[in-house]
Amino acid sequence: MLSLYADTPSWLHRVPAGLKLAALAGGGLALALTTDALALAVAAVAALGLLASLGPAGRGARRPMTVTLVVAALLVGLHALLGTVPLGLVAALRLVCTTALGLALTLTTRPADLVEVIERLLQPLRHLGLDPSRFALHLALMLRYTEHFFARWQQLDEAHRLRTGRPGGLRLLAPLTLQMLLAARRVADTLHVRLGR
Amino acid sequence: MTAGLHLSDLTLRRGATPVFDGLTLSLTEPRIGLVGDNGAGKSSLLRLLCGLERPQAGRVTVDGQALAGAPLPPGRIGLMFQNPDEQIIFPTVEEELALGPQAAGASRRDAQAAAREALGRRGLADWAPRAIASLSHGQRQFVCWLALDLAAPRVRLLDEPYASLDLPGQAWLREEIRRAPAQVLVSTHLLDPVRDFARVLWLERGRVRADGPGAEVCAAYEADVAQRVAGRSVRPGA
Amino acid sequence: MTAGLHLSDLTLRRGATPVFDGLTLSLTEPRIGLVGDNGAGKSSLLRLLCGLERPQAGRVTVDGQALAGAPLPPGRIGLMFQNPDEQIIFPTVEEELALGPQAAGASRRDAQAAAREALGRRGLADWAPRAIASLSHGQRQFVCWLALDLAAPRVRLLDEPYASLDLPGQAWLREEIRRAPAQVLVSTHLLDPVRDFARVLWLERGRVRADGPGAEVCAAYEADVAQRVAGRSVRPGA
Amino acid sequence: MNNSSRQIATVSLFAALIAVFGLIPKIDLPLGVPITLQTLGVMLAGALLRPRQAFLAVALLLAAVALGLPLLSGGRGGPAVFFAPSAGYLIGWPLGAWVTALVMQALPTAAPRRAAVSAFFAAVAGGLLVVHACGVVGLMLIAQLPAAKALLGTLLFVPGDLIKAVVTAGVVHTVARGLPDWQLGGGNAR
Ligand SMILES: Nc1ncnc2c1ncn2[C@@H]1O[C@H](COP(=O)(O)OP(=O)(O)OP(=O)(O)O)[C@@H](O)[C@H]1O
Ligand SMILES: Nc1ncnc2c1ncn2[C@@H]1O[C@H](COP(=O)(O)OP(=O)(O)OP(=O)(O)O)[C@@H](O)[C@H]1O
Ligand SMILES: O=C(O)CCCC[C@@H]1SC[C@@H]2NC(=O)N[C@@H]21
Ligand SMILES: [Mg+2]
Ligand SMILES: [Mg+2]
Repeated sequence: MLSLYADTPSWLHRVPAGLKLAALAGGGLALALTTDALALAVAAVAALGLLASLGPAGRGARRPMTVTLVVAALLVGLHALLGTVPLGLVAALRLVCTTALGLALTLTTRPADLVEVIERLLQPLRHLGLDPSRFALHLALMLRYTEHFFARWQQLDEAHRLRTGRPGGLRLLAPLTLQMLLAARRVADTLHVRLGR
Repeated sequence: MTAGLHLSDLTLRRGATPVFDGLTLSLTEPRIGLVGDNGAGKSSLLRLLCGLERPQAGRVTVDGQALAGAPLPPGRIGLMFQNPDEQIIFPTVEEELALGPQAAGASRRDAQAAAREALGRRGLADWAPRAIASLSHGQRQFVCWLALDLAAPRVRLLDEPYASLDLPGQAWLREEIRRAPAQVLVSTHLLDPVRDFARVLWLERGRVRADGPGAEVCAAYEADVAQRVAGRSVRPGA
Repeated sequence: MTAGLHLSDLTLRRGATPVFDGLTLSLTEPRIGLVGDNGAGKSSLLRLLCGLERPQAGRVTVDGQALAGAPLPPGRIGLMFQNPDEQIIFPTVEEELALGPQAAGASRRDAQAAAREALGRRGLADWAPRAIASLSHGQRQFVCWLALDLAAPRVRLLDEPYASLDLPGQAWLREEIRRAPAQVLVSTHLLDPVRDFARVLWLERGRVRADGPGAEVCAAYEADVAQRVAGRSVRPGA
Repeated sequence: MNNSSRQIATVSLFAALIAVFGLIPKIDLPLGVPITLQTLGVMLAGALLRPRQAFLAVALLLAAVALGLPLLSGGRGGPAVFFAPSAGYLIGWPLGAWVTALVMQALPTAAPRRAAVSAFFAAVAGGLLVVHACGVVGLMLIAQLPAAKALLGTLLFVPGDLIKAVVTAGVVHTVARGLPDWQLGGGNAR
């Protein structure tokens, strides 16, 4: 499977996964509760600064981040038409923050480390009859697929641009879904052969 | 108990395509080659042997135990996929290699140590933290072999392992296969590495067209190809 | 105007890996081979030439026109990817093949008719409605070549096109390449198909180690490999 | 092929798909319930998976959200989202996916065109009607809206959700051609 994980070391690679996850969860909650555009603007600048501070390891974030910024601008524009600019501003800033933070996490954290943390967090659920390791495997795969989606979309778009001179855009949605179903099959095959699941 | 891999009276359809129809085979030799045209059924045969395809009729047994949907424990039989991107799950070399030992019950730490050790032994210690996506195609194929070697199954199925390897890499893999303490089945379009095998099967449209010592079968296959090419009756990958 | 492909003083890093450092090349011959170890930079060179990689320094020109990020119009230069699954976009063979003519302005109907015609000419009419996912690996590689051929760019870059083709398929592709009315660059680990090329480049860790007639360069590369294998200094895919 | 690995792989895939649609931003409406593309993911899960798998895929996503991962559109996550006015819709998602898959099983899927048409109706039944029914109940209970207002409010989403059902049909059409052995309505059996 494809991934965005950058092997160029950065300072954030050395921060423990648990800490990063806690920060992301805390940050996410704070962002969700804030409706103050100024505070969100400060947070957005900080989040983008965080990405920038990764140096070469942050390269993989450029494209998804550009897309996000464009979309955020469109969002504000849309709200301007509806006459609800403040609402749009808040939503756009929140989007920029959470995307930047999420990207910083995936670029610098190996999914295995992340899932280990969650598995530990869920240990108490064992008493309720839930199997934390199985749930963790689900989560791990889900996070891997999310990255794979992006990387795969980039690949498809690359092939489309090369072959037609145009970006693929929404036309790629159905092919991408198909590719992802195939990916799921392959992962199932691999789990079957390699883990005996 | 009949040791080795046995297929009896096997019928397999994949989607609308009939692949095998009443195939019976006993695979017990330590090294077996699999050659034949594109679409002949090489990958399908390997997938059957490790339980990834379920036949419509007939049975497959591994060391006397029937494969019936439920997978064998991973120490038993392993497959190196034709396309490395289909096999690789994890983003870094170390994690990818650690999967085998972990599945066998090792702790994460021990598994990763084993992975690093295996890399170090081959002069590739610096590969451990690398992102798989940053490796060239051939380099990813190495990772797949290493992952299989670390999982150390008793039967190893290799689906065109030589396809993207450079010449030194091909020599290296031949040597690794020679030394592997396991039964090895190799499907390949590159005939040299299987010419010295005691047994090679030539598949043609789901049937065994020839079965015998590597040198003989490879020569027969080459002669047939030469004839078809000369007669311009080459229809790609039918 | 300088016709052909020119790279001057090119520097490329991919992630943390330096690939080329000050590479200068003029590629004007109608058939050029590209050989070298895994990770030498063959795929990276081809990706540079069609604008998929952007160099950190230096410039690439195609027929005198600089490649600056934006891809050239598709009639100009085309790439057959090393991994067919990276190239293929659409669900069925017919739709996949129709993309090239469609991009060149043909209507959907005409494009699909052209696709069926191209298949029919090669005796593969029954492939048109098939799902790509139901083809074997080598069969998918054929589809990739056919798609490139239908798009008919003036420069064709082929990244290890022989890797999963069977022997008849290899002979068939050599013949197709021989006849193609285009400049063709082929990277390959299989040396025979490029031995008779007027020019072959041997890449080694991002540098041109040898550059000359196919027979000579291939022989030199093979001699070097033989020496390394004999000296056991084979470190896979360094 | 073993069911357990198939199940794990597909369930997590569709949870991821819904998460990815969350990256495409929502449009906030004054109602406190956003227009989001994530419902397209819910419909797709229903149209392409077996009922149980479809339900589990959406439930997995919601569990990850509850754990704090920011996977809802606009990057929201944490337990708080289950107490917002849109909570009814959220709870409706797994049910909607389940119903979509049930309807899909009952309709013909042999030819790609048929399958696409069936997918449209299944998506409308599960992904639209069921989700909106749950949503309206949520609006009444949590946002304290009177039934009439809640019904009127939910109508705002119908045009968008109908478009999503059409897209679902398109995707199913592609899958039916590209993966003829994907058992539509029967899920990921081979
Ligand atoms: N997923 C699939 N669904 C339906 N048919 C398939 C599928 N995969 C392969 N086939 C068909 O089954 C037959 C055997 O394919 P298989 O992949 O086993 O061939 P192969 O010998 O491995 O070929 P190659 O040398 O190209 O890898 C081919 O006719 C192919 O078209
Ligand atoms: N996406 C990537 N990100 C970072 N580094 C990469 C990437 N792809 C390749 N590399 C590195 O660039 C170098 C050249 O790789 P390239 O793929 O061009 O080699 P190649 O000659 O095509 O090898 P092969 O014969 O295995 O296909 C290698 O060291 C490889 O590890
Ligand atoms: O993100 C959330 O908090 C839940 C949003 C629920 C949105 C509902 S689902 C049905 C309807 N269609 C939309 O596009 N939005 C609403
Ligand atoms: Mg094969
Ligand atoms: Mg390459």
